[in-house]
Amino acid sequence: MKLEATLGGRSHEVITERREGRYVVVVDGVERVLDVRKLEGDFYSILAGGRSYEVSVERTKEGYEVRHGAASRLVRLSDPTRKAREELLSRGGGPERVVASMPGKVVRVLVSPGERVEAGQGLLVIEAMKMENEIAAPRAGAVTSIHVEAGLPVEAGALLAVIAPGQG
Amino acid sequence: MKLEATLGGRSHEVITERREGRYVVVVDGVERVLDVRKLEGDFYSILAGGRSYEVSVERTKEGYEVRHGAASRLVRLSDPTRKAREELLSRGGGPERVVASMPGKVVRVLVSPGERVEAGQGLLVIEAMKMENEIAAPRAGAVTSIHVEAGLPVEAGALLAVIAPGQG
Amino acid sequence: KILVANRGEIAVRIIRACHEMGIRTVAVYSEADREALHVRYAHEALPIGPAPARDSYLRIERILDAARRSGAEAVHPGYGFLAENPALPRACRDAGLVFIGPPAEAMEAMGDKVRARAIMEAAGVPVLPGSPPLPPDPEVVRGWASSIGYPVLLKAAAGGGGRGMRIVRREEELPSLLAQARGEAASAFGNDRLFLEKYLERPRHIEVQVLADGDGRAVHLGERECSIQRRHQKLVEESPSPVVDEATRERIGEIAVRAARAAGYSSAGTVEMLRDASGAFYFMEMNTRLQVEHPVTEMVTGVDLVKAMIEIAAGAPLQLEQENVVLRGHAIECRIVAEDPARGFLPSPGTIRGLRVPSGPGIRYDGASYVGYTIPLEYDPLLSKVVAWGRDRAEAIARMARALDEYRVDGVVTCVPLHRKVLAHPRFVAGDIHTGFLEEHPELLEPLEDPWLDEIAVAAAAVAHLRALEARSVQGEGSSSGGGRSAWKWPAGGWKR
Amino acid sequence: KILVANRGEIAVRIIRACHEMGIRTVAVYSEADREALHVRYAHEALPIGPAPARDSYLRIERILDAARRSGAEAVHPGYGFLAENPALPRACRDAGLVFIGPPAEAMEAMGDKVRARAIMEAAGVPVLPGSPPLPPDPEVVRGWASSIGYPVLLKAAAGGGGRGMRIVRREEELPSLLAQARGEAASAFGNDRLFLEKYLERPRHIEVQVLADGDGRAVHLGERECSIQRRHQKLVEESPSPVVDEATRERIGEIAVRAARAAGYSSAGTVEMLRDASGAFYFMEMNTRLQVEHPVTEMVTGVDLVKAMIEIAAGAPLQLEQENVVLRGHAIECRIVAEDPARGFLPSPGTIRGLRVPSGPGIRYDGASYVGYTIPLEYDPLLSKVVAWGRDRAEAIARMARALDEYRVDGVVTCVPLHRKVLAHPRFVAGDIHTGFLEEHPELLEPLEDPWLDEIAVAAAAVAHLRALEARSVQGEGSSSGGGRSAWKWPAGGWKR
Repeated sequence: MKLEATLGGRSHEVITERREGRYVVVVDGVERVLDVRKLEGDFYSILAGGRSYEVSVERTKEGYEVRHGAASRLVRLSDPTRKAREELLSRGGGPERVVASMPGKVVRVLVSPGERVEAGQGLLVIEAMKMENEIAAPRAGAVTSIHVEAGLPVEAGALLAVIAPGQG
Repeated sequence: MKLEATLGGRSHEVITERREGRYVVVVDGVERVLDVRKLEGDFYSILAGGRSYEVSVERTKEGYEVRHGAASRLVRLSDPTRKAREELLSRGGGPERVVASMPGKVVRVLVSPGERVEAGQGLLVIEAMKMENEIAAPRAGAVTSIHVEAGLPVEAGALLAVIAPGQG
Repeated sequence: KILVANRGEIAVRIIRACHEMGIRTVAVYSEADREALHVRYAHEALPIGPAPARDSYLRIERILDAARRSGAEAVHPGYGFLAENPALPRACRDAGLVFIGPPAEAMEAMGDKVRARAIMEAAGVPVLPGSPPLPPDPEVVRGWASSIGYPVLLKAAAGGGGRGMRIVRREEELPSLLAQARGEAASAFGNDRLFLEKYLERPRHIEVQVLADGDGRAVHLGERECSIQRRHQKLVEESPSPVVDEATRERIGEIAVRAARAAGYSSAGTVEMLRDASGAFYFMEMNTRLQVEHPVTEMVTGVDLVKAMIEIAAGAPLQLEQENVVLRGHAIECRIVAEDPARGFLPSPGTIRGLRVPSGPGIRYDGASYVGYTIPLEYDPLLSKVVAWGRDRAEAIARMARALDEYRVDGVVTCVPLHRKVLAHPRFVAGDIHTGFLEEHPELLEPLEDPWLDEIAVAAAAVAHLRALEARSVQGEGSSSGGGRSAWKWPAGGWKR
Repeated sequence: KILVANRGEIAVRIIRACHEMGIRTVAVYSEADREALHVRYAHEALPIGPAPARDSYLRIERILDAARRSGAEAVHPGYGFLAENPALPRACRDAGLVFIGPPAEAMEAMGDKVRARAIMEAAGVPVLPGSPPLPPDPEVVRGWASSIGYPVLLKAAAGGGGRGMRIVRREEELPSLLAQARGEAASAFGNDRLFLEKYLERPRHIEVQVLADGDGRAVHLGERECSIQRRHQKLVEESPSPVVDEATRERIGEIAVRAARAAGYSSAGTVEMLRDASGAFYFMEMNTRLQVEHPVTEMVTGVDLVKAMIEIAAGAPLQLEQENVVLRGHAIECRIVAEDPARGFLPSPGTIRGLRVPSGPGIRYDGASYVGYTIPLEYDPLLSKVVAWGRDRAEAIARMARALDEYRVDGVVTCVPLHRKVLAHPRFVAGDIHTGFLEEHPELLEPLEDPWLDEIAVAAAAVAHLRALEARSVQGEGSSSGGGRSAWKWPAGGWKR
């Protein structure tokens, strides 16, 4: 199987194949033979050329979160043809949707629709786990719409506000 | 559901029923309402009348092994009618089958078929986990048959020998 | 029999102390905590209301009702919730229950940060320049701020733990920060009274643990340095402090004992101080409760502070003499919170899908999680505390780093990588830290470097992906052949589970 | 870079020390250990052969080959396997590798229990009456046994750890016990040479930890009492011993240091002694390796023995001065083995289905298990070591009891209930123990009393049974409706997972 992997903004070509109980993985042309064991939870024990890697791999919405010790990396895998299509869609400076990254309760809304905001300016305050968290504008622009009200709960991923890009 | 429970040689009548998200358990006529949560592994959290019990329940071949802290109890549950039938079968002093309680390797066989043995006398030696373990006769009698050979591995539960009862 | 009026790791820690003393325990739980570990570990457990703390853990009458129903003789409040609310010890007294903590009067005096300052000043304890409680009039507030001189710190009179606290560097910021601080103080403590204090630049937070029995016996148990903070919440604590020598320890210890006596204190308490760059110490506040970071003191002194609190509450005179308090080695605690440092410490609630806790030489782990546990949204995001002891600070740091590499929590994002980076930072290693350390080193929030991970991450993800596809295809085959085993052959040796 | 020539908890423990020191690690593994924790924790891992130890962990040439291939500079043998085989340090020397342990000569001298006795006698260390190595002729053996006087102890000259050891109380028992001991010695050590020693009735096993650097610097780190044994295998160890006061500690410590010097020792070693009822101490043997029970010494002295061994092997002079060795508090270790005490300590291999390790104040856990791990049949059944520290023995016992109540291993039978009973036994609590303690108190093998469990066990089993039936019926419905969700409605609130 041939895929494109993105890690920290860089792309790699990766070919994976199973051979005699092991995995042969070719990353950017370099081949490695891996002895892989899936263990408890998300853990894998991988031996490759005498090296031992205990990693955990979690599939998240964004991709594969690979952890080793206290460190982690997000690896996105995609079919190169499908990726080209997606890139086309996401390119360009359309309106920015601000979504809740955690469930919580809206404590205050700090801006109104139509208002101009700077990048980093507070849009609203969400309380979760006893902490108030200010949600800041990801870019400068005009607030197109606000989708929540103070006092009401929000789910993770809920749309909070939309900001149309602008030069400030 | 009505069952007979055996715990440490004593029998109890137990009636279990689910009612409004809880369990109503009547043991020997005493009713208790249990708030039961099944948690990780074999763990259950049971609240009953203000008391909190963290137990784990494991179904084994012999019955339900219930653990609390470092202690454990084996509870056998049976349908009273079926149990009566089984008791009938096991009653009386038939030949005793000696089975391996663990996998291992037979190191030595100490007796021969036809030989008289005392209760506690060594029948054979099995090595497991670097320790030699002598398997003793569970009762006095005559060795009817030996089913293993020195040098060969045995599985847990494998029949090792049969001893016919006798007055010694 | 002791009722533990708390939840999470601290409830578990108190229950452990009780069980070691042969004392029966009663847990209380909100509707969000039926499956919490403290409920599982206690001998008894009683519900006290809905998930929001104000409807359960902050309701004194429900706590007392649970104590009555269970026949508990004493109440331990832990930290947070009602731990510094003098109404609880009062209500306990009225109900004939022993409160495991200081007398209501001492709590009240120290809980009012303004009164506390006055008492300490009178007792000859050095305090920072500050204001009386602030009236609503913003002009008066502005006046106080100018007379103290910017930067100033807005603090909740009833507070602690960084909530309701704001640094004001310029007069323009004062109105909005004042409003924020008032709002947070009101929601956190039910009291929006604030006061101002001189804000020290790059101070070190150093606090002294005291134990007093209320009959005149009082000792200190050395200091803890808690300068690694984010938003005034401590993240890393250690004992001893790298800048406190034996003579300084005696001096600030003596100040702390004097402060405890001035407050009419009994039980375990902590005198928090700030140390400026010149080495001068200023009283900040006295926390009239067990601290989150008490384990580092326990590991270097060998004293179990929770047991000491219980013994004192039971009327036993303090056995510990000052000369028998000897600090041995060095202990560091990392607070592991379910927050994502890379995204502004965004809370990351969720369900623990996998958990491997650190262990081995020199490691203490205090937590309340288990696989399948869902971290409730309503409470503090503290997941666990990892504490490492070493013969010296370098060994404690090395052990902590090793322990954090072993620690694994799957399902929620934690600040473990941040801790790992702090431990490796040359200034931290040199002991050159202050309360603004994290803000001053934003690179600590970036992903942790790991050459091993870089070389394997892509391959590991690719293999996991291939396996997921294979598993799907096997399942597909399985169901089409009627739920039986699939015809797919796993290669020998490669797939043991 | 260090190669760890071992497996299980001790390999993990050594790897941890290396990582704390910033040293890269190489694990070796047999075919049964591909998924073992030490393989996961090490930086590198190399296979060394089939599951039986004689084909892998006991094969010096394979260990050295792995060292060569990985570029390791030193080898740590752990305990067991090759740890006391002088051929390993010799082979390391020839291969230009550093051996982390004593010189081959010291190992050889002490490994031959007969020579060791002679060296110690010459150095003025008190020894028990005994015999030279026994010839095959049973008449000669009988003669030696009579001249020493029954009871006598048959011991393997090459041995340790209780294997190849038998107590002979009457002359009639001699032939069969001799055969058993020879057989066990041959299979365990590849050497069936035995000797006889006077068997003391109800002695205490007390051993002294020493550290020596081979350049004349040698210190002792206090004693460990290891009198709770079954079949000469230690089960519970503690430091200090309840019967050793400061003066005795100095005296036996001095004997141990003298013994180490007489042996030309360097690295960590242990001088095992027996103490009879009169309080006299006799040299038993010197173990030229790290002991299983080394953590109790680490917890009371604060010294990391594995790191000390590595530093000494690297040629660093011993920094520790005798006056800086101060025992603080009390530590107890319980060895948790996968054996069923109620069934004659029958090995209970299997797969760990559930695991909750003990933690919290004063608890150290050294283990190598995880959920899904299958304990191989081929090796030692030691699952983990739980160590508890307390300010005094009573607190250490209370903490250990609390920790064992929290510890849960599902899937295999362990000796945890036995430990729990030992800790609660009035004679153990009084410190009144000896090596025959377990045999003398067979009631310790009976199930642990627990009034709480008695009142809930039947109900818990009945509920589990009902749930299992319900789950089955739900599954049944599910499959009949085509693999979709069943129509069965879980009652609200009762079923969160």
